[in-house]
Amino acid sequence: MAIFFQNVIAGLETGSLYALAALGLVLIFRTSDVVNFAQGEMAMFSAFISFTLFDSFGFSYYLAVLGALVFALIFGFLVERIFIRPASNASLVSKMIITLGLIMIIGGLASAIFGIDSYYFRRAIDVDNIKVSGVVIQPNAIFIIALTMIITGILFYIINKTKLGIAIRATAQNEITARLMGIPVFKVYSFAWITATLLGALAGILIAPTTNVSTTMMGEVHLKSFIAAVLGGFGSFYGPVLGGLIIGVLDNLVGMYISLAWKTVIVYGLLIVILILKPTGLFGKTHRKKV
Amino acid sequence: MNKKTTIYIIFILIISSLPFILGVQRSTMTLINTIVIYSIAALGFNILLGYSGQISLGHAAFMGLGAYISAYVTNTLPEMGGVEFIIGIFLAGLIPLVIGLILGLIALRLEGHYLAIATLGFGVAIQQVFKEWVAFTNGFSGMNASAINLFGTSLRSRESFYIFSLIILALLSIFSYNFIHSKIGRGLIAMRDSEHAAQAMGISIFKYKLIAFSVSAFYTGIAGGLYVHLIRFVEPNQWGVELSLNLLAMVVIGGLASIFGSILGAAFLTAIPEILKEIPVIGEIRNLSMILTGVLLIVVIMFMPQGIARLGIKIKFLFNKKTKEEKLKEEKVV
Amino acid sequence: MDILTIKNLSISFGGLKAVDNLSFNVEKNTIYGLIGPNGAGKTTVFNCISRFYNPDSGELKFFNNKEYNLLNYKTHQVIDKGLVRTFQNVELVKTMTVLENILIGLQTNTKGNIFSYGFRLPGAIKEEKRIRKKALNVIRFLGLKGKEHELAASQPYGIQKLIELGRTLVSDPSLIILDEPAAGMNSTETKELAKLIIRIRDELNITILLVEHDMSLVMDICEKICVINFGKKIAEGSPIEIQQNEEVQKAYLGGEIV
Amino acid sequence: ACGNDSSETSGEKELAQGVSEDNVKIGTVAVQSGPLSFIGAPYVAGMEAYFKTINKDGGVNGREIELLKKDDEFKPDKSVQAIESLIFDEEVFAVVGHLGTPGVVASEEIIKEEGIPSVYFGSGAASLTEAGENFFPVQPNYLYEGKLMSKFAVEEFNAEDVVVIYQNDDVGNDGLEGFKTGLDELDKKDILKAEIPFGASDTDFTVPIQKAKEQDPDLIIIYGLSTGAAGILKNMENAGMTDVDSLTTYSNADASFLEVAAPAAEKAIKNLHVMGWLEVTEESLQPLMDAMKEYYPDTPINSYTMAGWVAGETFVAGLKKAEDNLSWDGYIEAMNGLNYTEGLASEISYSEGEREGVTQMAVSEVVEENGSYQFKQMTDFMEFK
Amino acid sequence: MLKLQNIDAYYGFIHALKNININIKKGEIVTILGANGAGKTSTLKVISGLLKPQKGKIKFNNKSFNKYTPEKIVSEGIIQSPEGRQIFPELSVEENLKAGAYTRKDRNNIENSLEEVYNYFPILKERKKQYAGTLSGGEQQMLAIARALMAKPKILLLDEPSLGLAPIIVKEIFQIIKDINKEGTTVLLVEQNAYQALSIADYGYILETGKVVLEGNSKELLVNTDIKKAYLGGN
Ligand SMILES: Nc1ncnc2c1ncn2[C@@H]1O[C@H](COP(=O)(O)OP(=O)(O)OP(=O)(O)O)[C@@H](O)[C@H]1O
Ligand SMILES: Nc1ncnc2c1ncn2[C@@H]1O[C@H](COP(=O)(O)OP(=O)(O)OP(=O)(O)O)[C@@H](O)[C@H]1O
Ligand SMILES: [Mg+2]
Ligand SMILES: [Mg+2]
Repeated sequence: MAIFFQNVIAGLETGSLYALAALGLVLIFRTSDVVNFAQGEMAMFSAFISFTLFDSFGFSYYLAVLGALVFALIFGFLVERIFIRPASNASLVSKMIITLGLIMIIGGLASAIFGIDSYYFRRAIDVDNIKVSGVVIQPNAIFIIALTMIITGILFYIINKTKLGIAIRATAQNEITARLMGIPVFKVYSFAWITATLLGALAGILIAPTTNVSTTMMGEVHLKSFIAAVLGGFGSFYGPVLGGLIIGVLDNLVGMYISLAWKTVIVYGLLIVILILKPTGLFGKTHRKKV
Repeated sequence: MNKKTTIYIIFILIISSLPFILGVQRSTMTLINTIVIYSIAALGFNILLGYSGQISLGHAAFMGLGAYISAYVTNTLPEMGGVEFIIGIFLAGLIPLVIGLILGLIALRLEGHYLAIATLGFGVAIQQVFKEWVAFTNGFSGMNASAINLFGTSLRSRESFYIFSLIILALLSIFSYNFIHSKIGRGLIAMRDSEHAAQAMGISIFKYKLIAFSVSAFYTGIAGGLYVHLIRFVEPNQWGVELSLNLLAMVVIGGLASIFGSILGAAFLTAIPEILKEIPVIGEIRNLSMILTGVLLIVVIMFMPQGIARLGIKIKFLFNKKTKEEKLKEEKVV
Repeated sequence: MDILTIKNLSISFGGLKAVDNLSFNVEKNTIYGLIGPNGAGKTTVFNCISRFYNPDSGELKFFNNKEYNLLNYKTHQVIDKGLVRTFQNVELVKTMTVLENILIGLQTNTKGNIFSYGFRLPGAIKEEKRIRKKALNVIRFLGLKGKEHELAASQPYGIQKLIELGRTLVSDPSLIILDEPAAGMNSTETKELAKLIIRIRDELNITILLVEHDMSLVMDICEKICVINFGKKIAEGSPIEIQQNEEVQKAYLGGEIV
Repeated sequence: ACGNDSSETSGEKELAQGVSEDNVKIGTVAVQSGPLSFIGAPYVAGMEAYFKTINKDGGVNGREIELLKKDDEFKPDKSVQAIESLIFDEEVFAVVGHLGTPGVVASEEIIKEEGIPSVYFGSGAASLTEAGENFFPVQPNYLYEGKLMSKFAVEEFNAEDVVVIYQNDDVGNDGLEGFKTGLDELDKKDILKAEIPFGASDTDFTVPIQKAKEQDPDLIIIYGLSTGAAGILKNMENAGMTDVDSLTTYSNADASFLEVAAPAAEKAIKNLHVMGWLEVTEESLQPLMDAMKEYYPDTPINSYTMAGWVAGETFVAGLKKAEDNLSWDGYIEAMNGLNYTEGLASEISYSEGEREGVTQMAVSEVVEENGSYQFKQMTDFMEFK
Repeated sequence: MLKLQNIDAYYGFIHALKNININIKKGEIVTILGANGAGKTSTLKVISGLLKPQKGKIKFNNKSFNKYTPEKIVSEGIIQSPEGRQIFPELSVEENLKAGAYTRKDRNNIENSLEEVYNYFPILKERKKQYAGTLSGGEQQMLAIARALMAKPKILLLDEPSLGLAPIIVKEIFQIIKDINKEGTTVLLVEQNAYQALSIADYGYILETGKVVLEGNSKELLVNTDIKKAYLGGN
């Protein structure tokens, strides 16, 4: 049983990071209809910033994180302004290609600026582990899980209960009409991209102790965050979060009790099966389309 | 044969003989061959995305599958005077076609982003199968394959391979052109633009999604089958998300719902990074070629949102106002 | 003789009964009107008939040489039984020309598969020629000649509605169901439409079932009208009868007689 | 591609393609851009730093070495193109340090056909040892290393319960395979208690560690590259598996690995051991350090850099020995008698039909010196016999 | 109050509006009539800033609107209920209405306004939690009008508000237009239902293929024989 719980807790921890990244993805593709393939790359860049501030500029950890978040804020804003907005009339797939281009640009710049080495980056909460009846609990993991819950809660509130939330959802459904209602859609886009980049940066900084800071650090998190978003269903904003947690835990349980080598096939197979049964994700609402 | 067809044929003949006239080097010939191969894959992908409006981010799996199948068949069948290649390339198309049907069934229930990610998951899972199913794929170590052997004639030289693969590309292009401009193509396009109208008019979404996925899987599989006899080696890492996204980029950059666009897009994405690497200063600085490729992608999308293939139509329009409708039509695509 | 019979049709969404135990019959070669307040369930009835929705209960029978239980068919199978519809919000294939859009209506009447077309077998070429001719005939019938190679989406709303109508005509149906064909037309255009609908019935022998809020059209051309409210039938009869029905007045017409 | 024939027909002085009186043009193919450039970039830098050092001292027998670099992005098709370009367009004398198993295997056929010398492969592909006379593999392949690991496991660690945690790709699979073959030959099959795969890009190593812990092993073999191996160590630390010996592959035998792995695995790292085929002492590394500092101060110095350096050393050793007989046959002949011991590797030697490359390896352990960790050689260099 | 001066507008190569002059006085109901494709919707798009004219001026209280974005124009007090309804399908009915009130400063009165529009359209109140996309065509049309009303605009632009509505509701709509006009809202009304539109309007414009071909007092237009022939179905 201890082993089981150990795996579940670890799964929740990584799952939380998938969830953060997935939230960012969802925010962007719900508002500006962009599948942001560059989300992982952007997160990696921000993580490098915080590491550089910490390691080369001697900032304290929390100050370095703060610095990276400020950077992410500007970064998200600029990416939307420079690359996405001019193409706002382009088709869905064209926008996908823009983010593909961004992967090359940001990834290329990152290794040109930060080099190609990997670096260890400390955990947010660096205190000793607690042991509860055979289960090792890392305070850092608890911190990550809690942080994710809080952020989800805040976003959930904003999206569902505020005027900004209505603006975001209206923009997502019909940009032109949203403008006709006086909704400043470009501010909504900026908000979405900034928030998403912040979330990505957080995910990057928090995963760094496991994957190290390197140009390839976000690959897996990024991929899983897509899966999480779709598994949970991005009709709601808690769907992707639950999706992330499920993926994190499922990965471990399948690995532990079924097969490590075939884990990927099993988990992805399961995803497809779930989607066939529930085409808008586990927590997505299905409603009959009106003709 | 009308004037347009004649022009096309002459055009194709010129393009196909260009490498010989210019006397390009062997490595360039290899590059051109990969362009032809990716053109076939992109063409298949365009039938799916451009004409049918269905997205897949797992199509690399079909190309890989085609490659493995052809390699496996030609390796395991005893020397049969070239028959094993025919069987191999045939199965390289056929088996992906069948698996494409499965993907089509999945697509029946899903749309948009959900379909995109489900197919991405499908692609990752198949790639994992390539890695683990050692008996068929030889796992991570990869598998060698022989050069094309057509009834005793070995197409070892890059030039003969070029002619052969170009013929296949031409045949597949003509085939697609024909069926796109028929009932089948209209059905696909109707499904893409208005599923409701399509259904009301008797178009079975079930049937047409299956057609779209299986035909495109077939093309992509054939491309994989050719690939493995050109490079003569196949290993699992190539057939991942990156390649699937590249196929997507080829089709969008070249021009959605455009056969010629598929070829242009394949050429763009395959050749540009290589060309950039050869430019002295750019080649020296690490990743600069990659960064510039990314910039170029974005520039193309911003200034030619309908793809490179549509550029010609725009230019034509400047000279000839009569094609207004045509232009309008092109602009509305997707 | 009836061409369509609807018996005890019901469907609900969540708690809402959109169609409630509704029955009516459409006689062959008539123009039958289905009217009712907004949200009464008219489009939903159409969606059930054309099999976009699955009713919770009830019978849907269609007679065209043979009796068809519509519930046994899927959406795309309805058209080749001889029953076809238009949409309340015009649904054309935006990227296609007028001609191509009309050809879509011939989809199930066309022989050949991907191979015969891909290889341009003689049969396929012949077939393509045949259907083009047929489509051009319809274009002529609608007075759209000259526009066949223009893009459907760039046509004004009224023309788009005609194209949609043409798409249904070309499939040689025996019953067409029209959802608000006159919406967005001014009275002159509506009059043209009325003439056209009558011609379709008289010249092509096609029965018409129609939903419409424009009373000038409905009262003009319908032989029989069924009024529903909250998914239930509240009246059925000739235009005169309907106009004089008090309940209909109150719920729908608002005292107005056109 | 005619260098071959011409040298046969006319006398010794006939030079192969790519060689002139004062210059030898060679080429290398390695990933330089994209996510895997962390392997290729330091590798090529190490190689080039070596050639620059040689050139600064006047080259080899009066000839400067000119290195052409091609980026194949670790993809076999681009690798084939690059190799063709080097051989047929650029007409290089030899291919040195071709990196990446997919590319190496895909272009094996071309190299074989042309007969061009190809020295050093950044690849663990075992087939290279039998590819032909013009192939000169150097670094031990993972199969062999795995085999040798079993010998160390039995003889040095006296292990009775071994768990192999391996990266589920060609690296880890070959290593595991070799380890099992070795055990088989040593008749110690039963000491291997579990084979546990992990993904190269995994973000959570809890499951492999839990599985390992269940076996209560006395030796854990960590067969995987830097990031994964570091992740495993960190998770061992978390799970309290801090007093088990661990042994990892030579790919991790550098200080930069320790820098990444140590901070979150301070206890576990102390029991870490690593295989090594290079004599990594401060003294032996000095020339490399100096050269890197001069030419590539920003590039990390790790096992990839050292590998590149050795690739350079090996090629130049042959070049020196061949003297002016710079036809392909001349070079191959010279290499066939090579027994090079001055470089980073303990001994590189070839003879006709013998293409094993380096077979001598040693185990190093981690030592701590006021907060910083280093590897220190702990056993002699040994072969699997 | 609102002036369009010599407006020329294009969709790509299609010349949709040709030298349009329209003047709307405060407190009036002005109607624009015309056949399909005449340019009525395009005129409204120009006012709302969705279609930028190539030539000409748009002035609101002597302020130039030419450079304003659509959202800015809304916050100046001009809102429209667009053609084709364009409701937000995956927002609930009530959220759609709140989106209409986005630019309102007096947040406290929004609840009151909600009650007001629910009074106009009781069916919407019944459906307030339903996704707007699942409403019937007519219900959606009511929602679109109600949503625009929620903005409490200075000028209300209505593009074919009676489209798809039952006769009884059509009547109500025209009554509502009169009511809010009385309360001080200026209305610009595009209609196919020419007779009804002219009956409540003060002034009317007739468009034909992008040009204003006739304008005048609605009383005069109502009796104009050409118009009778073309739009009122009379002879
Ligand atoms: N898919 C659905 N989900 C939920 N409710 C629905 C759905 N489709 C229709 N409804 C509801 O059912 C009722 C009937 O809708 P329907 O579209 O049939 O009305 P209608 O009679 O065509 O009205 P109109 O004249 O306004 O077009 C409406 O109140 C609508 O809100
Ligand atoms: N998005 C567009 N792209 C191209 N042409 C357009 C577009 N929108 C409108 N048009 C054209 O502009 C002209 C004017 O159209 P507009 O929509 O303003 O007419 P309307 O008077 O509102 O007609 P309706 O009564 O059909 O609503 C028409 O010829 C139409 O085809
Ligand atoms: Mg309706
Ligand atoms: Mg209009």
